[in-house]
Amino acid sequence: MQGPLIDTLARYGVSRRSFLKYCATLASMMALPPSAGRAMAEAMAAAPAAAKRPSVIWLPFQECTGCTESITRSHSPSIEGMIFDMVSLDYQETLMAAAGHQAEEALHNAMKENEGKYLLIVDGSVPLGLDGAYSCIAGKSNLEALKEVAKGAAAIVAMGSCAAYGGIPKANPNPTGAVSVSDVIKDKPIINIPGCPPIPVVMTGVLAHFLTFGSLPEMDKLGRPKAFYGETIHDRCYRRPFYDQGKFAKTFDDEGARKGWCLFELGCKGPVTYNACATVKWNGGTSWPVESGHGCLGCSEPDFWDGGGFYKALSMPADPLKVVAGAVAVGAAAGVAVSFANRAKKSGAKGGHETTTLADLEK
Amino acid sequence: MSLADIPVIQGVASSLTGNAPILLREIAEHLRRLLDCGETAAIDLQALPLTPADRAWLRERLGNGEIRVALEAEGQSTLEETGCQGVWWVTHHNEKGAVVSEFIETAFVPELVKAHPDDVQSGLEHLELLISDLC
Amino acid sequence: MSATLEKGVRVLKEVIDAPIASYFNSCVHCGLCAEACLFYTETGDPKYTPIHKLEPLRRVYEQEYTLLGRLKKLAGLSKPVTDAELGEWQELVYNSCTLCGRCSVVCPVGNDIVYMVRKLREGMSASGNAPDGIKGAVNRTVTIGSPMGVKLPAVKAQMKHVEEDYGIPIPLDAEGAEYMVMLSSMEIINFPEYLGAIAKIMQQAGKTWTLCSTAFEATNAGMQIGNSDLARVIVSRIVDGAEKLKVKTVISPECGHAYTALRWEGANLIGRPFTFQVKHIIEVLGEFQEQGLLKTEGFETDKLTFHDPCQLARRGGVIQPQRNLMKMVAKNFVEMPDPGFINWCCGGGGGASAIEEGEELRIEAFKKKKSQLDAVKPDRLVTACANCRIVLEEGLEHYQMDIPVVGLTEMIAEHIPEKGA
Amino acid sequence: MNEMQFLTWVRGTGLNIAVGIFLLGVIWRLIEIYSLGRKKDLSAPRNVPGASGWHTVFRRSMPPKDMGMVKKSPVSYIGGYVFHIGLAVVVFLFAPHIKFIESVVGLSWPGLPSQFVDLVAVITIAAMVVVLADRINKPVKRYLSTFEDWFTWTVTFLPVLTGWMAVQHLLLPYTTMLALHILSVEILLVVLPFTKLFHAFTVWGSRYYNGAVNGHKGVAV
Repeated sequence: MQGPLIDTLARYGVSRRSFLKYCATLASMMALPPSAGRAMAEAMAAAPAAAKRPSVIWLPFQECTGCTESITRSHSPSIEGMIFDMVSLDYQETLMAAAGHQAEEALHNAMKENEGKYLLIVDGSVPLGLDGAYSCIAGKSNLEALKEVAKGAAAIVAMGSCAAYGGIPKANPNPTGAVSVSDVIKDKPIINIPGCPPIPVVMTGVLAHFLTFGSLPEMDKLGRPKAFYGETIHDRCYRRPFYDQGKFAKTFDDEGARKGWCLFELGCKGPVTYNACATVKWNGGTSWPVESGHGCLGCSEPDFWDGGGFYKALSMPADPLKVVAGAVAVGAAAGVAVSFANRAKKSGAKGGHETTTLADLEK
Repeated sequence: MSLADIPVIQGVASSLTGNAPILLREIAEHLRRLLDCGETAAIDLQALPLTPADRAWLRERLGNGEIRVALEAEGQSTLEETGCQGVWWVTHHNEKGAVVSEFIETAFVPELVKAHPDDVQSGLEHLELLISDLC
Repeated sequence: MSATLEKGVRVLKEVIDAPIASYFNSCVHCGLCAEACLFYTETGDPKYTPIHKLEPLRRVYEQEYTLLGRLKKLAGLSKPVTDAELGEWQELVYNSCTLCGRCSVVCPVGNDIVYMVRKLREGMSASGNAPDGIKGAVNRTVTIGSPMGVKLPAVKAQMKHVEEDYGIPIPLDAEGAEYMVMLSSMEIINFPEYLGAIAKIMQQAGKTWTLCSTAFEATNAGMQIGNSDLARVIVSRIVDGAEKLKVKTVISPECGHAYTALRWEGANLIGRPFTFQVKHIIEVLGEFQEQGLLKTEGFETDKLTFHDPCQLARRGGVIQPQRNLMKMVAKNFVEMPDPGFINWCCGGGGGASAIEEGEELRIEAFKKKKSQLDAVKPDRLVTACANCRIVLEEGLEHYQMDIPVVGLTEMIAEHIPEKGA
Repeated sequence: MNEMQFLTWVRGTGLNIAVGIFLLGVIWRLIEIYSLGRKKDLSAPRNVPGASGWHTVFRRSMPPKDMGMVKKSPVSYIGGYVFHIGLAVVVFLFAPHIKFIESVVGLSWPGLPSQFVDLVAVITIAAMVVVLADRINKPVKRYLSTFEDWFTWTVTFLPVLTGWMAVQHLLLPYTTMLALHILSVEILLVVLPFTKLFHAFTVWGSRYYNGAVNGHKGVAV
């Protein structure tokens, strides 16, 4: 295993073994077989070092900056940092030193200089209501900005559930008319990295892939990288054996909860949530929601906010059954009505009874 | 109410699931292949539905061997030979000490331990520099 | 000459009740009832599946008494029951059903299929689709007094013969007697020994009994054809006679349907409970046996088996007494396969034996009885129903099996010691 | 509509509609059927222990004694038992189902390990396929069968199949399969009161009537 990347890393004081270790861990996180770690290391090491670092433009729309927080927290001065250092982040409102006209200028310069080659990262949803007036930057609506910047982009990364699906701004009743990036842009490759917030390493994984192969990784039909969203939380959950044994925590403070039993009955959405939390974990591998005793909210799935309640088991009705009393009443009314009609018919038949005589046996 | 009053039972959150004994058979199969055709293999422990108790059970069964390699590279890594020679327990930590990945490898010597020729070359160059300095 | 489809459907509307509604809604078309019906098992023709025989009744129920059925009928989506269809169904409702009730015993959802066949016959008869053979029997019962046209003088002649042969007086219209004995016309014509047997048994038991000049015939073809109005006419004669003579108990003869008509349907036909009890002669003999009023001597030594009449056993609840009586007089009594409660019909019950055009099917169905008899190989076959006896004799003759059929009551009487001997 | 919206719809609006029609149908049909009433039997009863409607309600759950019916129609009996018991186990002893029932009616009981329920589901599916084959092969069953028989088999089979496939992650993503599973159950609920599937309710009444009518005669059917 040798190549420009190894040399670059060596210059930064990162050893070959460190890189191997990182790749083994990344493969494990991406739920790939251990052998894939080595293959990835070979591929990435052999990738030609870009003469010029690729440009990245990051546009924030209706968002809470949680996604940015999540990504920046992954910046330990390590290999991940190296990979981030391999790009040129030309516009990122939260992080950039420039402000006002200077910032706008940086944006336009980056767009002009790297036309057709830059990577556009979007976090936040795009409001369509009131002609987009709900969210504007530099006098431009998010819709206009997105269309303008997307035009020259090589690919778009929709960062977080808001950009990927509309997210919380789109939650019922969606007052701003929020939509996802893919609802607006139809002619560019878009990759969704949903989550509220998304897992940082997914972003680095996608970046690494983009850097290594110049393309977006394989995606599922919701446009998510398969490596991270290929399996459900439930299937990779360390509490899964308890589900299979039928051992469930019934409340957050009962015996079962303390023994770490399955949180299905407390509303865990793990079975229908495709994400890598169970393997990658959060905060440098410290823990993740289920490990800390709370069910999965399903934040990497579309419309998770309107999924019928975070604390309702998946097999429970999403809406309360309001129809019971009404249905019983209508059913009873229908039944009684038919029974009256039947009784009338029957007594009619009885009343019309002509006593049969022998002659009546013949037609 | 103080924090101490909250009755959290540490470590109970894991009991045996019965998944660990199955792994022993898989490891044995990998070892057979290592002997037959020199093929190495690794099992990603984080990819399996194992509780901490399962892992502890497995670790205990496999036992401790004679070699323990500590690797300092972006956090510590340990490569421990288990009581079954040829079976290595590999744990990677990050700089904060958290476990980032954990494998059971079957190999005569884990690949990570071996030095790469390029690095040996660098080592040789460094050594030659040292020698030239002596003169 | 006034039977019409409209009348038939109207009668069906009258007889459909909650049990029928429940049964039709429960049927899952599992077809197990076919396995219980000898007309299916012996022919293998699926049209003889009991529940299928009720198809016209089911449609009337659905179209008249369910909301969806009514709507479908309004929208013209349902197939109305036609006269031609009922005509076609005659074979299924009469010829190939003896009301034996085996289907009602096996149905896993608990449908009482024979209950429904009985009700469907009401509509069949009112629409003029009953078989001619049973119509004739009803006609003779209502006009002459018995299905075979037997009149009182014939009974009196029979009484005289018996009195001479046995030297025991036969009481007629004796008011206040404990028992009123009924006869079936088959017994009057074909099996006169029955009356003599009763005389001997009553004498030994020291019971008072009588025949009734206005009600000697027990059989009820009105019930077999399935017409409650005519069945009521027939049963009322017996009720009137019994009440006039103030008897305590009316004894139904060795005839299955006579027993059902009188014991279970009678009170419902006349619309009030009886003031007297009704018992089958086998029940009475069983009681005498238990009370020590029946003493016999000697034993039959040949191999005997017993054919349970359906209406007595499965449909009437009398199963053990006949066995106790058999053991009293027979050394070599062997049970048939499927005895008692689960017996197979002779093939001629429920009026079927009166249907000429059904004979071929009846003979085919008799193969079931034949196989049972082949399994036992008895020297003689005992039963307690004159109709079974006739049908069995016909079947045995057709298959050239030399097995005489005897009535249980007569056989018991033969073992009663002569008085003073 | 994406798969999560589909799932949320079947868990919410769809379930409301289905449960509504089911309850409405059951109540209406029960009243429609049993309000027809029956005449009192005026004949003198013969009282025999074991001969009553209630006895028959239970007794009819077993094949009739000594009649050799199981031998004559083994598929109907064995297949029937296996698939009815299998359905009961899968429906009432699978933990997520218990949770559903608890959330609707407030009653809860312990479930069985999911691997066991999974095995039962496979056996149930097999049994249902066998009874279907029997319906096609046996002359009597084929003769009696109408569109309704094939239709009700299908709507009963689909929930088991989709449920099992969802758990096994077969063919479609779990979310979609789960939504299809719930939808198939809703279809089952909607058609149940108006087809022969209503025997689930009337079977008890039918057995009772049969037992009562014959029990009056002292015959324990």
